[in-house]
Amino acid sequence: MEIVEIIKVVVAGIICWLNFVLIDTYFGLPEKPGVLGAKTIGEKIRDIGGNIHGGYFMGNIVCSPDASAGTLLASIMSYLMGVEGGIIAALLVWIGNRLCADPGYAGTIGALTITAIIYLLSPIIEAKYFIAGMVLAIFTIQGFEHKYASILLGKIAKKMNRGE
Amino acid sequence: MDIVEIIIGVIALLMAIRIFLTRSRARKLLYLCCLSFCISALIALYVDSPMGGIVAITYFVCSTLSSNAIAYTIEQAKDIE
Amino acid sequence: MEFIEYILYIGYLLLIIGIFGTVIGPKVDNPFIRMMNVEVLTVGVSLIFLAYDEALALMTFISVNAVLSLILVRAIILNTEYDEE
Amino acid sequence: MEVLPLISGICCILGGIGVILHTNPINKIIMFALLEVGMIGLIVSSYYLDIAIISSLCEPICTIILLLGYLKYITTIKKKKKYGRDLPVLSK
Amino acid sequence: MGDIAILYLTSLIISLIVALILKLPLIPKEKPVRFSFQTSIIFPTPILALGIEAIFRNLFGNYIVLAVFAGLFGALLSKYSDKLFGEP
Repeated sequence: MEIVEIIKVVVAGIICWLNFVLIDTYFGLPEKPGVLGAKTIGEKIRDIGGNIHGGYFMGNIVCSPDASAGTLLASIMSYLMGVEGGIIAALLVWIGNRLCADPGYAGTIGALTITAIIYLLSPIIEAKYFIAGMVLAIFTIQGFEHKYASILLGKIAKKMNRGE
Repeated sequence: MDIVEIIIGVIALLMAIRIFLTRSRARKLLYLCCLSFCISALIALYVDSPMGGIVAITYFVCSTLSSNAIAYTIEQAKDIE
Repeated sequence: MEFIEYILYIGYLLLIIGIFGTVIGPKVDNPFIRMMNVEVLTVGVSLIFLAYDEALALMTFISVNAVLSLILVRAIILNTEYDEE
Repeated sequence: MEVLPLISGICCILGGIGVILHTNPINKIIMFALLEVGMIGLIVSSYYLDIAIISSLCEPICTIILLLGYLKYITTIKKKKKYGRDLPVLSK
Repeated sequence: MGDIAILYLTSLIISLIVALILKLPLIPKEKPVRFSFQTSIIFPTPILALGIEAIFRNLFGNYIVLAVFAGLFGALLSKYSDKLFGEP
């Protein structure tokens, strides 16, 4: 019985990882540091042997709520309130983005797409598993091993024509 | 106890120990961001009400604002020294 | 262990750590570092307020704490500038 | 015991020890953020939701005040050293 | 179900009409669109109107007057967001 739940968490994690990495890369996070703090983290990642564009990606996630935050908060609100919660989460993520001096395209579009995906997949995978899946997805980028994660993000950014 | 809460709890415990042991200043911020994701998810799973969702969103946005200020100050302090 | 006793013991532990850290901590002759050690004590006191169900006192204490740190930082900087002359 | 009070208690104790043991002020401020995370978790786990909102709004204000104070303090220290070096030139 | 959809459609159409009266541009003028801070009709205005309508409907109830006000507030917030959050 518990094997089925673990498989659901892993599948939800893969869906969330694809969602926020593709949207963040399309809206140009690896291209340049948006605020001054992201430049420091990118150069620090380069010093330990990683790729600098992957470092800019990680720094921009830390310094402003982007599509990763949109994915987590929209899945939380859609677990608590249904489809309307996703729209409220998109509004509040936009306000948070403007407070951190960011245009806010990535956060709101990420929140809306994950709401649509949860509504379409709701008979198979419930919204509770998407929360654990999102935490698992952010763990593989920010918490596990910084050097190889930045090299992987740099390859994805080069393939999608963002950066270099 | 639920299997979902146990997975998030193990990740949060690992992050709290790695913040304490890492020596670099910039890499502590990356672990702190991951810990903030975990706590925000645990709050929403614990309270189970729309008010809990509002608390989770407010906590996450304010935590991001705080770490933005810390990263800005690391850059400024490097110039002065 | 009950849930209330758990919060109360964590508060007492933070108070003990904070008192010894403020008096005989490492590099405590720098006034900025000594002021930052006091912040541990305020969290311990607010956890004890939480354990005794004093909701209004907890809210007031957290709000006043931000203003208090502003006054202490201003005092340290003025003291350093007066030492120049 | 539930998961949230356990994690919050561990964060409180680790943050409290870390604030005392580190000596660089920016490291101390990062550890102070960890301590605040534990306090907010313990407040939420006893269902005081309004105080949790007030507390999480007051946390970045306190952090920004400490950071601005640190920048002003380190600038004052540097200026005093330069002034001390210039003083014999003026007396000559 | 159909009742709720009418409320959301009302707030969406009202917000678009008010944004046209306030002379917001259709798409931002600066050329890389993903880096520009200028608000326009397409991007933030419908999302703000729908979000405010969702908050009003959960707090107060299903009234058609509140939907009109939600559209009005959404367009005004989109127009004056530079003065509210500060110019970057």
